[in-house]
Amino acid sequence: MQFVHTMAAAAATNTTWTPQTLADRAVDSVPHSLWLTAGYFLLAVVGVAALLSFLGMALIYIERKIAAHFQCRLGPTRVGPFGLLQTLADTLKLVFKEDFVPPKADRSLHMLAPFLALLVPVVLLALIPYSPNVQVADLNIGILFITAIGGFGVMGILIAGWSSNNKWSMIGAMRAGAQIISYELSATLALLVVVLFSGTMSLTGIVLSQQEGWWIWRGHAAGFVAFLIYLVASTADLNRTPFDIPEGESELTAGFHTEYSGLRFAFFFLAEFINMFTVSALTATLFLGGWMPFHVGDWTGFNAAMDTIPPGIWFLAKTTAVIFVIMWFRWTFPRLRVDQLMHLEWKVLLPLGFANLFVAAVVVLTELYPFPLGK
Amino acid sequence: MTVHVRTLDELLHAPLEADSDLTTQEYLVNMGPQHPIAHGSLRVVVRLDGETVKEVIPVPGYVHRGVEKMCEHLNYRQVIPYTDRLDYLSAIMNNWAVAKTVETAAGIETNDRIEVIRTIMAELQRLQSHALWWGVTGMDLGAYTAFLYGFREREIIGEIFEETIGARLTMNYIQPGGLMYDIKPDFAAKVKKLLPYLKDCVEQYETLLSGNVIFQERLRNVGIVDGARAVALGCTGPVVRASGVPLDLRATEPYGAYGKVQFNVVVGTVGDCWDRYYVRLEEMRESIRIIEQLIDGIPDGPYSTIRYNVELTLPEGIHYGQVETARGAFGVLIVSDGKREIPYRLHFRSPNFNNLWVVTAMAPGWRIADFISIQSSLDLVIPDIDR
Amino acid sequence: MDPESLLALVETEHPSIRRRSHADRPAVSVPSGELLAVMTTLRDHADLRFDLLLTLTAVDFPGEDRFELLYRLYSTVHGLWLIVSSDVPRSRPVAPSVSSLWPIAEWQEREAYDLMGVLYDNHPDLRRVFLEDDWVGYPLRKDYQDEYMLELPK
Amino acid sequence: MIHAIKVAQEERLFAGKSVSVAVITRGRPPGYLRVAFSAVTGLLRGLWLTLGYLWSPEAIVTRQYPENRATLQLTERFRGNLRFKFPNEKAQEDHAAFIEQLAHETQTHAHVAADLVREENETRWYHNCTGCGKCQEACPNASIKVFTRQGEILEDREVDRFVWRLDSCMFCNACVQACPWDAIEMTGGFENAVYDRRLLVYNLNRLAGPRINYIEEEENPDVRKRMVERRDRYGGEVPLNGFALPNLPPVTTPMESGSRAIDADAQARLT
Repeated sequence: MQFVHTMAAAAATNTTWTPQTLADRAVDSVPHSLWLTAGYFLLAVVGVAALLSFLGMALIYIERKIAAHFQCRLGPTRVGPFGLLQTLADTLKLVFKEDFVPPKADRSLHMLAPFLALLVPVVLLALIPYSPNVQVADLNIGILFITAIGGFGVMGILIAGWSSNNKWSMIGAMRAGAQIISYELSATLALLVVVLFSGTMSLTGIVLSQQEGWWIWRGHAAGFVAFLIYLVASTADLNRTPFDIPEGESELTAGFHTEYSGLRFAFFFLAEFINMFTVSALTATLFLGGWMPFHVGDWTGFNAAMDTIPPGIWFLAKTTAVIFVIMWFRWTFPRLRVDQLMHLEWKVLLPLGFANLFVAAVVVLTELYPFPLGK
Repeated sequence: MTVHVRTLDELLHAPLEADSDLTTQEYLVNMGPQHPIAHGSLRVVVRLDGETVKEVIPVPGYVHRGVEKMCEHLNYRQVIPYTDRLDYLSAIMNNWAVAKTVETAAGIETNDRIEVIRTIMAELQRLQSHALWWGVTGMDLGAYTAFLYGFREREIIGEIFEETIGARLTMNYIQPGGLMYDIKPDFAAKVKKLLPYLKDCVEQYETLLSGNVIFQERLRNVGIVDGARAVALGCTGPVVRASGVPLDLRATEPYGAYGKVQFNVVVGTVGDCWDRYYVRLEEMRESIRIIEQLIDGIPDGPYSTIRYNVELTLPEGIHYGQVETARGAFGVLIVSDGKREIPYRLHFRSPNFNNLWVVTAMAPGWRIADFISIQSSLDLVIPDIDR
Repeated sequence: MDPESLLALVETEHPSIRRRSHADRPAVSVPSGELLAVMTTLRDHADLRFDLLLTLTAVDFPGEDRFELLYRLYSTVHGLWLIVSSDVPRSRPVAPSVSSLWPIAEWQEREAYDLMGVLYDNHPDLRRVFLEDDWVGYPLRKDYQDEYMLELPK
Repeated sequence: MIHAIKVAQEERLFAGKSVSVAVITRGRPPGYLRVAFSAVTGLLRGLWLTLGYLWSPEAIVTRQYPENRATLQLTERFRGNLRFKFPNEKAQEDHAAFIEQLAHETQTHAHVAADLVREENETRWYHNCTGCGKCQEACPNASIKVFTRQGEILEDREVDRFVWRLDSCMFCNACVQACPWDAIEMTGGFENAVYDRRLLVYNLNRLAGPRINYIEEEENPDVRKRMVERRDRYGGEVPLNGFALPNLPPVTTPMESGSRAIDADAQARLT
């Protein structure tokens, strides 16, 4: 597409092209019309909310279907064509179920926790560049913001486990706290590698910096290793198998959300899936070039053909691929034990992450990129 | 002299201590009767210090049906369908235990055909049981896909049972003096077609779980019990064999057609969860081997040597018979008064009841997650514990 | 070792035992006072080494006013089988616990206590296994009755 | 980390005899890198296996049960609902065709033929049961109760009602095995869900009367007719915890409060 070409060319030639996010437009529109500003804000809110509910349902359906086919089953087939409305039916069921609060629970915190758990992934949705010009806000400290907000995600789980006044919930919450805080480190170290490579913390800036090749292979081994570390660490952050010890069904019945039912349980469920989408989208953005099309060296014809696919589709395809891998892990691997989990983080991933960061720094300093930056 | 009798309440309300320098208090959790690890309704009270298991108190009885009392009013043929409902994954082998005891006590002869068919059926059931166990272990350790693969194989073997016997779970197939039905003419062909598939399945099990580093880490060196201790704790079956004791009644006291076939008793070396896991996987291969040796030459003969309605009265005294089920030695102890055709007292020596006790020795010191591995590696069937 | 020499060996060690008639396997009957001593011999004697207690149960004979305790032993060293029986009076059903010899006996004796009401002396943790603590009576006794049971035939 | 699995066969002396054992041992692949490599390949092989299933729709084992009723194949020996064997049933299976044929053969109107058939049709329910009660004795759960009556014509005991309780049946097949007359069989029926447990009590025979061969030996159709009597439903007492066991009287306390005769409404649904 000509559009992508223009932008990529602009980025490559260091001209001052700035992508138009919704936040930028809102700010720009203030002198002209406050109604327009309000409209942009409304668009952002409605857009994120719509995306949220659609993503939640779509991902749950996809996960069910994928899991079923991994297991020689068919998955949902009854509600709607191909069972497409199954998630909707389940959501309705959850909405109408009693919202049960255990008698000795800390009532206010118990009710607050699911919203806190959902808050983090929703905030992060605003930062993701879905396509050129389709982004709610592009912060110049994007990566820092992601790390900071991402660390806050454990609060919802901790509060849920603590306030339920249930031993299983408590164990689950404590496990989650230890696990998420540990794996945040590795995830951040992996993110730092990309920051080093691209020299920016803005997510759009990182996408644009991958014009000459995605960081997963352009950053020598360091990029690939950082990708793997981030994939593992973010799967652990998501509490998904093989790192689902906070829920650990066969051990803790349902872990931190044992005492939740109805809509509040649905919120935890939704939070997990939105989180998965956010993490996959970030992985795609940071390591797989975001909405950038796939280019190979100077195969002009091939590259032009790739450019005809809209950037939004590219972004979705990459995100879906990462989501699939995470689901694939879940439906193949058994669960780790708590101490093995900690061992993996502190004795394997973290040292590897530091070494990797060092290698990346050397690569950046010596400018030994396999594909030289387009000058 | 008075004998002090305790109660569970007394035990559970004993003061809990803080065991470490940190002032964290120990606490009790109920693993079951409603808990994913309970696989039925077994209640296990676990005293924990943080994540570490301090003490395990099994509290069975949630499916106690008083089968032994019921059997005091049933004749020997009527006892057999009740044995289906003890260890329902070894129904045919349980039937065999009663049939064998009655046959020995009453002096009923069987023929080669009956014994060979019994052996094949028992081994098919062992395969079925181990396949399901493999899946359940996968599920306990978080690999849910394994569960459905295990169930798939179980159902495929179940189809063979359904064709021959008419039931998939509670078969009531082996009767004193013979079988309930003769096999169908295409039985051998169908089983022979099934065996390569099962071999392939065992290979898949190896790929999916055995070769997985997470799975190995979860099982290896967890819940070690050495051979002498396992025997003293009354373990039988794969649990004691994993500790290196080749106690397998099929080999030490051959019954049925086991004396005629070549097979290995699979034993482990360390006695940890991994050995208990792999012993069962190897046993599946041995079972396939046994069936392969028997399936081609099923002798001719009647499928029952006595009529169904013949009155079965055992001579006065104690009669004991036992078979090796998928979980260990299943014994039937019949005390007969020699007059009536119902037992005076009938006691089932159930392998699961005895294997459960070892968990109290294995689990302390390990974490909650290891407790799951340990209990899963024992392959407990709760109705057999409670009877 | 064949059953005959096994029984002869046990008899020479403990002359007070009797051989059981009416048993399809080698079986001996032991006075309850000597039960623990006989069991210790059976477990520790170099030629016997009965190290696996397969079954422990009790039989109620209300007409003869006795419980018969049955122990089924196996020697994994010599491959021997033996049934040991011992009578305790029904009015005072106290028997020595063998849980110090075989740890599994602790578990099996609890079952026998729960369902038959045999009290095991020196048992570390004698309480009910299957039934609730406040259950009245011992269900496997022949004269057991509760409101949910079928009436026994006259 | 990961270890290699080895299985070695050897002879071992155990319990006084030589037992052929397969010993499972484990070894560590040498070198840290080798260990890491086999750990990663082990994970990848697992992923490859599940991916293979994802891509092969022919591996799906799901059966769409209520929809596949038409094609659902149960085996011939399947132990489902108990029923009487009616030897004449097969010959008269197709009612309409039979009436038509009869009307054609006898040159009468259809309703006359139908009346004929209604009478003739009783032969459809002739059964093999003599009411000997072997099945009742063989049943471990007291799920069968055979009520007999004094026959008028043959002056012998004959079956009056054959009552089978699905609610306490465990499908052990003992009754079928015990039957000396081959009068009952277990069929493929298994969809028995009802809202009232009392509806699970079935009267299996449609005619009270002697065994089929005694009826068919009788040549006088009027006598034949008098030998049998229609039986549709069982309306008697249904104690909720079973009929009396062969050598035990029925329960008297206290669960019997639930026992009641089937009400008329329930009866209507019983057939």
